[in-house]
Amino acid sequence: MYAATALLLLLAMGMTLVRALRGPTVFDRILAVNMFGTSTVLMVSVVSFMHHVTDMTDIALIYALLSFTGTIAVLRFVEIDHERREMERAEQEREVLP
Amino acid sequence: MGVAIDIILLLFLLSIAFAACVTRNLFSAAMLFGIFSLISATLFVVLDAVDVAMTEAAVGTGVSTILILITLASTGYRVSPRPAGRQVLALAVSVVLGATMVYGTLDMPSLGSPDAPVHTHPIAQYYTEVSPVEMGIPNMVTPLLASYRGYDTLGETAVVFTAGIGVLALIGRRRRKDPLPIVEEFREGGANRHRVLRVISKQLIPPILLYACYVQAHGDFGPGGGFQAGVIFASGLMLFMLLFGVEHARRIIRPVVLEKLIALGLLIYGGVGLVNILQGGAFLDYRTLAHDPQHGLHYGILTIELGVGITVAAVITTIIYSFASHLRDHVMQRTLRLRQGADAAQTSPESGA
Amino acid sequence: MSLLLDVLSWVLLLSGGLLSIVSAFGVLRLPELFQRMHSATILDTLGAGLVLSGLILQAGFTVISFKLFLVFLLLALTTTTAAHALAKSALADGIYPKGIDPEVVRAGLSEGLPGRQRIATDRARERVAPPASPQEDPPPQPSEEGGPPWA
Amino acid sequence: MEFLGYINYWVFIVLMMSGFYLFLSARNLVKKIIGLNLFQTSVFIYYISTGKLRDGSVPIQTEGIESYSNPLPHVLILTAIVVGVASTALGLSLILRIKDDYGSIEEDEIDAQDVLS
Repeated sequence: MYAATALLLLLAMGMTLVRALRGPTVFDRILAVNMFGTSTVLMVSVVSFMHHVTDMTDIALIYALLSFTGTIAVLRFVEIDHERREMERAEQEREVLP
Repeated sequence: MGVAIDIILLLFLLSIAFAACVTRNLFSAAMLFGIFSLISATLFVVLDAVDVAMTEAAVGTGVSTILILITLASTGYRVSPRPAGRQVLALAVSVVLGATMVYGTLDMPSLGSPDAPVHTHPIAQYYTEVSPVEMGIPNMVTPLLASYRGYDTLGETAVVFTAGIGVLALIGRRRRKDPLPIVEEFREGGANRHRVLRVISKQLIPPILLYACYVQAHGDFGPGGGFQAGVIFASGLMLFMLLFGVEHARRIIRPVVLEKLIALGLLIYGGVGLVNILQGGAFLDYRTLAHDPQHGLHYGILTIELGVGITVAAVITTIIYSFASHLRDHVMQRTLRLRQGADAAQTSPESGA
Repeated sequence: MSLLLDVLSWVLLLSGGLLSIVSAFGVLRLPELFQRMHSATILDTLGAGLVLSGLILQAGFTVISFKLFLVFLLLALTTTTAAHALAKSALADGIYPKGIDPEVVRAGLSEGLPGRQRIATDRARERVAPPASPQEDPPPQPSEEGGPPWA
Repeated sequence: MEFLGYINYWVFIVLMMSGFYLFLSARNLVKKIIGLNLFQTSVFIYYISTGKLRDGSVPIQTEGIESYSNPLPHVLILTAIVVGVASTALGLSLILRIKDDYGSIEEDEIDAQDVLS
């Protein structure tokens, strides 16, 4: 039963991976990474029950705590880059104007 | 069943590696690397390496991604296209080398085979059978890390220490003659546009730090130990930095303190060894620490794990601070430059008229 | 009794797995970002909840089930917040949901986001040329134009 | 079925070689670092694979389990991951300094500047 759940989760991970590879925008990739993180948490928990090693839930807990930081980091960098592009655009407009 | 999961995960890894080779866009390569780390951690779980999976989970989710992203933010995301000649040569070299290695694997024992030398060597039996009895610690990785291979771990900690010092020397504290004027918009740094994010994530930071302490202390019984705890602790501080800006984070835990802590951890590690010598034992022979040898071992392992945790946490935090400060300076300089250009353009037509 | 629990947890686990498939399929096939986000949250909340509660039933009343409950709590907290931040960033970056007037979104954004980026852009624009009429917003910039560096 | 046991090794080799290829062919220094990381992770996977024992369990002593996977590779790789991220940070900070001084991180442009000066 755990094996079936694990396989279903793997299938979901595969589809998410395709989305991460295809893009098209950076936000799709972030979405995919985020969702991949969630399915990894579930996967690790299911595998821990499958192997009868319950210590592995610690790893799932770490992912649940930390997978978030990666998402925020990427979002912050997208914003920094967005600001840069806005400024450069303003710069270009200024050059065109006179 | 484990084999099927293993193979599917390996296929995922392959597809990501190919995408990373092909893509011209480093931003997406960096993000794919985040997924790569998630998959490899799952693979480590499937292959029974819980401690390793925990380390990979702690390192891969935040720290390594953010370091590459900061570098990219100041160097640019695009890779310019290039002539094919060099790629063909590189491909040929890789393929030949790979084929040689595949030929080499044919004589290797199959995965998980009990006859493999890794499992038949007496030391493997010693580690799995004698060590829990001798040490009284259920997790076999911890005594192996801290006691049997204590010298090795001391060396690894020293390498982490050296890397931290190196980063500090390269991009660490800049003693500017003329510090940059602070641009008003940057005074409140971090994710200040995301109120919800700030409020919710702020609640998460104490649990992360607390969990790091749990991992640090629980290493004897479950997966965990100094290396993992250090990285998790640093990740908690990193989350704070992302939310409130690096200047604020630097005021909470000052870089000066961190520099002391980097050295302190290694000193604790080496100091335990010295105490052992003073008490008549060998270097890092913890049995001399208490009357009961097993208690001595426990004390020794806990202490050096603490040293490792302090050094790793301080080094990773220092690295992140240095990178983030570098990026902040970079962004502010760019803003100032653009703004000065804009001001100049605004004044020049007037003076012309 | 234990058989009943087993069957219940199996049902929960399998439905969680199936929901994760549904969710991933939506992420793969739906045409635009916001619809994909809607689909992704199925796994983040309901799918995760089902799988984890199935596991909790198996674990019984132990530390493990407490940890799993914590995992569920954290996931429910973090993934939703991340989705919120993601949608906000995407809107600020000029990606709008299909069928919604961009002007409406942008009006909401400029009210709701008094951030430094908007201030910075506005200032930069004002330096370039003061707006002719204060009501007239600058034309919306489609995200394709200029090309984000990662597209 | 026996070849299934080799798949781990082969995938590890392909991963390692794609990292190596990236390292050789890329002229962008960050991409080189990404290649090195790929190489490094593949070595981790190889080590962990060798430690796996069929029907073995996680090396944490538990009631009723006799065979455990070999913990030695786990110890080596556990420390190597943290050392790896620290050394990656060192490499990236070198890249940042190069960017500050040369204004570029493409190998060719850096070389050209060195020749000129």
